[in-house]
Amino acid sequence: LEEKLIFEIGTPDTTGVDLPEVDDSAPNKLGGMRRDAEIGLPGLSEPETVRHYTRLSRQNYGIDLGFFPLGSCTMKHNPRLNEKVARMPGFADVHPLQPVDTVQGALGVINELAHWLITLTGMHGVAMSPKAGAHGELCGILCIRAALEARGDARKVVLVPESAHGTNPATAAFAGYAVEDIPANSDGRVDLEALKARLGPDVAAVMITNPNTCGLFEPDLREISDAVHAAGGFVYCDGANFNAIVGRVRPGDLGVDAMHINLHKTFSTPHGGGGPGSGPVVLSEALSPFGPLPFTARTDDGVIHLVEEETASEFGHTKAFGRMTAFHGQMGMYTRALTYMLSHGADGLKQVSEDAVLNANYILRSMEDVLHAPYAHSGPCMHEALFGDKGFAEGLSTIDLAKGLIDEGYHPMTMYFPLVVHGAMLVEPTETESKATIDQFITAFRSVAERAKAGDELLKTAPHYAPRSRLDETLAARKPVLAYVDPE
Amino acid sequence: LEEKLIFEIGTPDTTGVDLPEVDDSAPNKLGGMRRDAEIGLPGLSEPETVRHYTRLSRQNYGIDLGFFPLGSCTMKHNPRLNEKVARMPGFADVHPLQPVDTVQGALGVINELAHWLITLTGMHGVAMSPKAGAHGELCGILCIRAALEARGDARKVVLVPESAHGTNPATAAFAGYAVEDIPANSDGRVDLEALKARLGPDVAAVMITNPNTCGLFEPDLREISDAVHAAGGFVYCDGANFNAIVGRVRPGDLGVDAMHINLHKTFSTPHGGGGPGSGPVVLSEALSPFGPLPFTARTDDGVIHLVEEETASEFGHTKAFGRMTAFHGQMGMYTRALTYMLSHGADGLKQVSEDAVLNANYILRSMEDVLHAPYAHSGPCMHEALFGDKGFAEGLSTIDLAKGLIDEGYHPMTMYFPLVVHGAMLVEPTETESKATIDQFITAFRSVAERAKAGDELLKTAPHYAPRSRLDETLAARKPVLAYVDPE
Amino acid sequence: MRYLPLTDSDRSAMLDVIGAPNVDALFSDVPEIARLDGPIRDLPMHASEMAVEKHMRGLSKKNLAAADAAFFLGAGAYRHHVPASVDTIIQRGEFLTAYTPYQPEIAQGTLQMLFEFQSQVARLYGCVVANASMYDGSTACWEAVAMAGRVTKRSKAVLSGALHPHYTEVVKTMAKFTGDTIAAAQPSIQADPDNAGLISRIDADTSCVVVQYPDILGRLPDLEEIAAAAHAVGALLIAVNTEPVALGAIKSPGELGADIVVGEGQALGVGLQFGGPYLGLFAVRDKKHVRQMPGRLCGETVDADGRRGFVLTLSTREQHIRREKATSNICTNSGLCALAFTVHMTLLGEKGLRQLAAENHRLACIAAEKLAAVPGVTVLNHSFFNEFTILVDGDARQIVRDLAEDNILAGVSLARLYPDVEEFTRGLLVAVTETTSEEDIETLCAALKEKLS
Amino acid sequence: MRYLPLTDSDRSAMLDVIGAPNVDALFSDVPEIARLDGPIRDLPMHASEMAVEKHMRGLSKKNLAAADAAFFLGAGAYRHHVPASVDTIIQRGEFLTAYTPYQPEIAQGTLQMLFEFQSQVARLYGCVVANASMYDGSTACWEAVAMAGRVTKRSKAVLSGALHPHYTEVVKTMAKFTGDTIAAAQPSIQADPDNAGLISRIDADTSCVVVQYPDILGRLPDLEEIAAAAHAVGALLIAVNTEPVALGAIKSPGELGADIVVGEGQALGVGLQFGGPYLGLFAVRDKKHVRQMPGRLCGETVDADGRRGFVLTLSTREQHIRREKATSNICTNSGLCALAFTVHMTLLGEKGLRQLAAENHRLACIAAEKLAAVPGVTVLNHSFFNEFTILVDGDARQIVRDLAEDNILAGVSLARLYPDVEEFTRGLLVAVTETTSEEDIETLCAALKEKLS
Repeated sequence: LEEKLIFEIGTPDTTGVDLPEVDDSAPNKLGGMRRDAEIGLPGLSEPETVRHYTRLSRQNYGIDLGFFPLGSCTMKHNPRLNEKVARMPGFADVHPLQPVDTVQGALGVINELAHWLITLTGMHGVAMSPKAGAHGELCGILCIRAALEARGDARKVVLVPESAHGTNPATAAFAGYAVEDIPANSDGRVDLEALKARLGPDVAAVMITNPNTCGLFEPDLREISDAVHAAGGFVYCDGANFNAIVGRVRPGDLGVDAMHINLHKTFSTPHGGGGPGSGPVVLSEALSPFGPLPFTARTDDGVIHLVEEETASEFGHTKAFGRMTAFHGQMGMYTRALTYMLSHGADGLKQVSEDAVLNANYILRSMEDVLHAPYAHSGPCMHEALFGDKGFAEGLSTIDLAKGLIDEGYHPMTMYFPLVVHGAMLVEPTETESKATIDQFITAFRSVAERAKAGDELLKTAPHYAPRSRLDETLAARKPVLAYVDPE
Repeated sequence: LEEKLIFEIGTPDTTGVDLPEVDDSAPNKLGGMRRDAEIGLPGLSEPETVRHYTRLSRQNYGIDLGFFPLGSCTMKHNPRLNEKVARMPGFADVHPLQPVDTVQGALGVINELAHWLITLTGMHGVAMSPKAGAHGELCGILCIRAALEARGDARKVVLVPESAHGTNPATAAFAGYAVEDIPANSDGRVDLEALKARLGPDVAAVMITNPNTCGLFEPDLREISDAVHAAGGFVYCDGANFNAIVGRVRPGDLGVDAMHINLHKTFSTPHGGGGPGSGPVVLSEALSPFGPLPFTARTDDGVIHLVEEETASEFGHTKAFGRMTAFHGQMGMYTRALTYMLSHGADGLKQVSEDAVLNANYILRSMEDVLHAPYAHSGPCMHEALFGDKGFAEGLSTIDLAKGLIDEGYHPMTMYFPLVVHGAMLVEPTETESKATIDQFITAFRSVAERAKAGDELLKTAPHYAPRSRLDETLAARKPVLAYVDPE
Repeated sequence: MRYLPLTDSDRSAMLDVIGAPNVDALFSDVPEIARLDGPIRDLPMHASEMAVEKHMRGLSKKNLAAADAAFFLGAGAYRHHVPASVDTIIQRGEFLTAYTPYQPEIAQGTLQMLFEFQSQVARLYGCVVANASMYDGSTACWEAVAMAGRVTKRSKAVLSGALHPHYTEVVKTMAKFTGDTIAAAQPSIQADPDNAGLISRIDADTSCVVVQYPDILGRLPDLEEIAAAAHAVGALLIAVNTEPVALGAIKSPGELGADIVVGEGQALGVGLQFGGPYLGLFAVRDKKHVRQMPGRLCGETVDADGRRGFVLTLSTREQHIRREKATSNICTNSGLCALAFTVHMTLLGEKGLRQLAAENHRLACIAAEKLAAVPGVTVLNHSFFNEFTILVDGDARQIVRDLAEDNILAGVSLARLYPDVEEFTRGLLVAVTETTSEEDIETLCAALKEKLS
Repeated sequence: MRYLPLTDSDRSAMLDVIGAPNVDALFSDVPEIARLDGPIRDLPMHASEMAVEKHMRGLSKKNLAAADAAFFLGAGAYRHHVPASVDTIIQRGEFLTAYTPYQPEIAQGTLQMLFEFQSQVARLYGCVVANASMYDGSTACWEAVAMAGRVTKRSKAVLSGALHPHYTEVVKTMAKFTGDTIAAAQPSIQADPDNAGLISRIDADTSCVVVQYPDILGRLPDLEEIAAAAHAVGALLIAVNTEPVALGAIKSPGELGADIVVGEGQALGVGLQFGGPYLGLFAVRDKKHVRQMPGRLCGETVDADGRRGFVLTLSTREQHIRREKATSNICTNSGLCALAFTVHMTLLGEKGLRQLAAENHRLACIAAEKLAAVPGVTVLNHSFFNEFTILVDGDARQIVRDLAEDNILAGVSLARLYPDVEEFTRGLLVAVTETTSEEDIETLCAALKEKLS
């Protein structure tokens, strides 16, 4: 199962393409910058290339291979129709700066997707261009800052629940804010009274996740929003968990001012081993004027328009806080997400959240007698079930259970997140898993949990049946080897 | 690694498509044949389907995963450009009976491919429609029979070398001929004198493979052809081994009258786990008039035409022996093969056969000190190297070595074929393997061969690292279970 | 050369090991007369992927793709929507680039898939055993006739006049060489299949009766009646089906008494592809006939550790073991097409197949009704599934050609199938599937109306 | 619903286990005000794959695909031929449907690929370490500016006037919020880059100088001179490259003294895609800067059995560990695009990349020469790789629109990029790659000739 590196099997003289030989004597217009030195890039013939990467792929786990119960990550089935559509020449083979008359269909996709996003969330506008969820968070916070600055209000603090995703405080800090924690109550939800007590003229925004990272709906969000608005601040909602409520609950109805939507979580664009993502941000009426270009907004006649630099004044979108990226954003993800939305429709998306929540509660109730479920008493969970490592034998922790699950043929759940639960295990089944799959997973999960409680030492060295045993992450960080170095 | 059957995980009520519900009360025109009984076909949702077949695929070995040294099968790299081209709408989404004005490009592909086949083989015409190599053999033999019948000649015997592929005698028998063996000489080639002695007025044809199944070129083929022709018979050449000589030797120059060409061997269309194949048959001037419809032939102006039933008389192709299949043959394979030919060109195809032969000789000479190589003394081999099991320890045979290779990560070579060598092992590396791959294979092959000679008992139960251990083929044949039966 | 990994230095090093001065020396067995001194003339030199793709795209664009037309062709090849996931799966290298599963330990993917395929086909056909596929429907039909000869030891096959003419032609061609007698006929242009005429041709020498269902004109013959007549004289009934989707709406041939059921599986998963590669289906109703079947069979067994597994089995019927005594010379199946069929069928399931069939029939009924209302058009059929015959006041063949210029592919004219039969000039086969929109139907009707007025 | 495996009976059984009467009960925490009584209005209901595909195909056909035009657009996004095998590999489910490799034991495929990617990018850029990719070139550019601030503890960035205006805009936007000072300028329309003017803006407060290479007008600035000036005051040189193919023909930024090299990797493997997803490349020349880098890094290590393996490492820089003290809030890379880049680069190898670059330059030289001969056209550049600026006698923007009607996509007008700058009206960026045929060049010249006469 060890596959060499391309640097070990390829040579700079080998190539898997057929191009004309270089004529070094040809005149050039390179202005004296012509490269002489070797670059050191190995090449492989096409058969070698295909085999190398095919073999490498087989050391990966993916949704296509099995259940992927990663909490907060919504690893659902990626329909292949989406891939087919994204490759249609009219989407894949068009340049972002073609004359707009030649890309009406592409702009139509953006507008149609914007319509879906705005309608599903009950919001007013949407900034389409953010490249990923964290980029969207930044966009949302910058909208808030721009709105505050526009009214001459220099608030300095953003409140973030302690269970928030790491991107939330990082984003707020990046945007120049001081970050303060909001505690959770014993139910695993935001402590409403503590929050209200902290509100004041220095608080620019509250960043909240709903459903929250404990997998629970925040029933007080409307009341929180009202309080934040009354105190002159804005409410940012982390949309990572939108899959739990899509089609059933509109965040706009809860007073949210800005929310990013991970198209790769809720709307089935593939994770691709870590990206690309796409994080459009829906905005309330108060924030919409500040959204960056390009921006999509509904005009009074109900039509949705894409606004770029040159048309900003035409559409009255003159307060845009700037531009977050070159070009129009993640077109390839838009086509996939829109394809998915059209496939499901409003009725299907409602079924999506219902089945996702049903699957999660089924796991919660099937596991709570063997694993500590800290908020099981708080009522139904949403789309993910949270467990802790209380009761494990001495010396065994969540990571050992996780690696044990690998040996059972599963990708582990999310580990040690959220931070508010000791040895947290966050399990999100999504709606695209069958009952049979979940039943098998529960059997395996229970078995490994029992072993963790019984102190099975074999777990400490798991996985035993994976392409690699546990990797030395400390060594990797202590003596970083980040690029291939030719042997002497 | 055990994956259940769809019958065990699906139900007739589940479906992975979205279609309107059936309205049983709607009027129908089914004339009383409407189905009432359940069919018993299980369905799966799309995520389950993709996962099921993805998991199943991982229990397969393919060229994309590793070296596939199957003698006589030419398992070479399958370029993905071929796949892309075959899926172009103008090829994939056209009906065989569309008006010919609407399929000029598709007919163009057939004519262009026919031109390549005729030119590469130095022949006169080509019957494109045979669906696979064996179908092509049949086509060739039927051409011969038709030509003989046309001159009122009722010859009854076809001569076949004892080393021939099993399809050769089966084909001749199917076409109504008595089959007689021709012996091989000690060099592994056809015994020219024995052959000449057997020729006579009852011999319709000689079926010969060149390079032959021992991997050797038949240097006397021209002399054989002349003798057969002089005796009033025809020469059929099995084209399975054309990869050894493509671009370097034209069978037409050796007096061949008919030869099928396995597009999936020489011209890189994928084997697909056992098909589809494609076996066009090139024909000499003497046989061309008898080729089945549709037929492709060169007219005096050098242009190549597709001749169908309705245009047969226009082109003077009135002696066609009939039709071997519906429609025009394996279009999807034609596009792939033509794409491959255009990629390589005349120069590249010459390099193909040279590298294929070079690789095979390299293996032959790297192995002959450990494995019995019965014809190593006969000079260079062509594209495949032949070994026998002489010298193996008692109780170990070729199959044990083969299964041992599986544990080393390789698909085994061809076993027990040709029949003329005891415990034959036929190794065909093809031109698409790198020296590094072949060197690694030689190391593994030598090691397993040494173990077979030393009597390593572990080989008898190999493979140990495959998805399954040895399967009980006797049980399968004695109590055949050929379809899933629902449990009581 | 992008597909050739050897470098010049590799080649020299390997020649050194071999002990040959150059590559030409390895071809020393080739006689002078056949040695070429360079690349073969009259053929182009190698080309980049980009250049080849461009050339092939140019050829592709010279065809009118069905998606760009109002499309009504059938006659043995049907256009259905194939889910995108089917193509994803068949393009997995482990399926695409695998060999015939002769080494079952590392070929369970292909083998289990074939077992599922055989089981699906057997159930769809109302049979007990299906093989792992044949080249296509027409060759499967001939193999069935040959098999009936082996089973009954008789050599006269009676073919329905309404059997696809290409299939008839293939059977007649092959029989010329085996010496079998083929009693074929032309289809009778009438609203119902001519069962009586067919039955009257069956006699004590008959090995089999071959009937297409639905037939070439789209009609649905009552197989039960024919089965009874065939069985009465000890002959087998061979049913031929070219549209498997139909079997989601109509009774299976096995239920109705067919002994061997063969057909074309292209409609599910495979696509039109200008006629190939397609997928021959072959099944028998009685287990006792299994050992006379042609082609590959996959069977269940266990491995040395007792785990379930699958292997190719009963290969003593086949050419690589039996050589000239084999049941057929067939050596290949249509493996990748079988995979596509099975994945598509699994996505459909019984529910989806029935829905698909119902939708096809619903649209075909609409088309028949609307066409019947066009002056100059008569709908022939009393019964049909998704294809039927119309008679037009004029030369159907010319009408088809004319309408094609307006991107209407109106159907298959009977004259295209039977070029020599004068009386078929007015006949046109019209097929309608779920890919046909009601708008397409309107377009066809309007064009015919104009053409025939 | 084809993507939802639960059946109604599954749902009931599961509710029983949960002890809930119905699904609504699971949503009991949702306040009354936010409960919807049915599917959201104003949106369509679910649709079949066929229907959705048809709808999307309709939208796709409303665009003029580059393959159907004579195509000359660049300005930060380049059209190259991507070998078919690239797409085959990125569609493997194991790559496509994998998550971020946080569980390295079952993610070595992604991790080793990222290690290869990082190594390729580092070499291409003449650097020692590259990260596992960013969103795109423009955001990578901002991240580099922010990093230079962390390294130098200064907050003034000097941007070349010839930096892509979208990149400039992104940097200025982000800096508004962090309080950094951005000294930007407009490009000077002249044959050579204005190095002197740029150097004159560098001072002791400068954290970094940002220079594009080749620049937005296609010119090739001498980075060595700028590097010397930056280093003299303790500032970093950030080089920005938007066309990696160029680096097969010209010296790498690292060789020339750039401290941070960032760029857009879309040209290899990824395709145009109307602007995204693209691939941000980010590398540093000095290992000591590694811990200030943003984004994911993959590093080599060993497993418990001593086998080589790869992991994400140095994550103490990242948001999920450091939260508000992270080097960036970035949480994603552009993994699948990085895979496409790496596969394409592996197919090319050094030899192929140099050939590709040479072919691009050859065709661009032809285009420049032929365009220069068109009356009313002046070629601005003294130096260029595969893109250059021409000045036309007229409004370039209108000319671009007019030519598009004849399927000629003539280039990117400077007015599209700088809508407010009157003097750029005549400017047109023309990019030429290996996908441009000499016939396309003739077509463009002929059309311009006619338009300008």
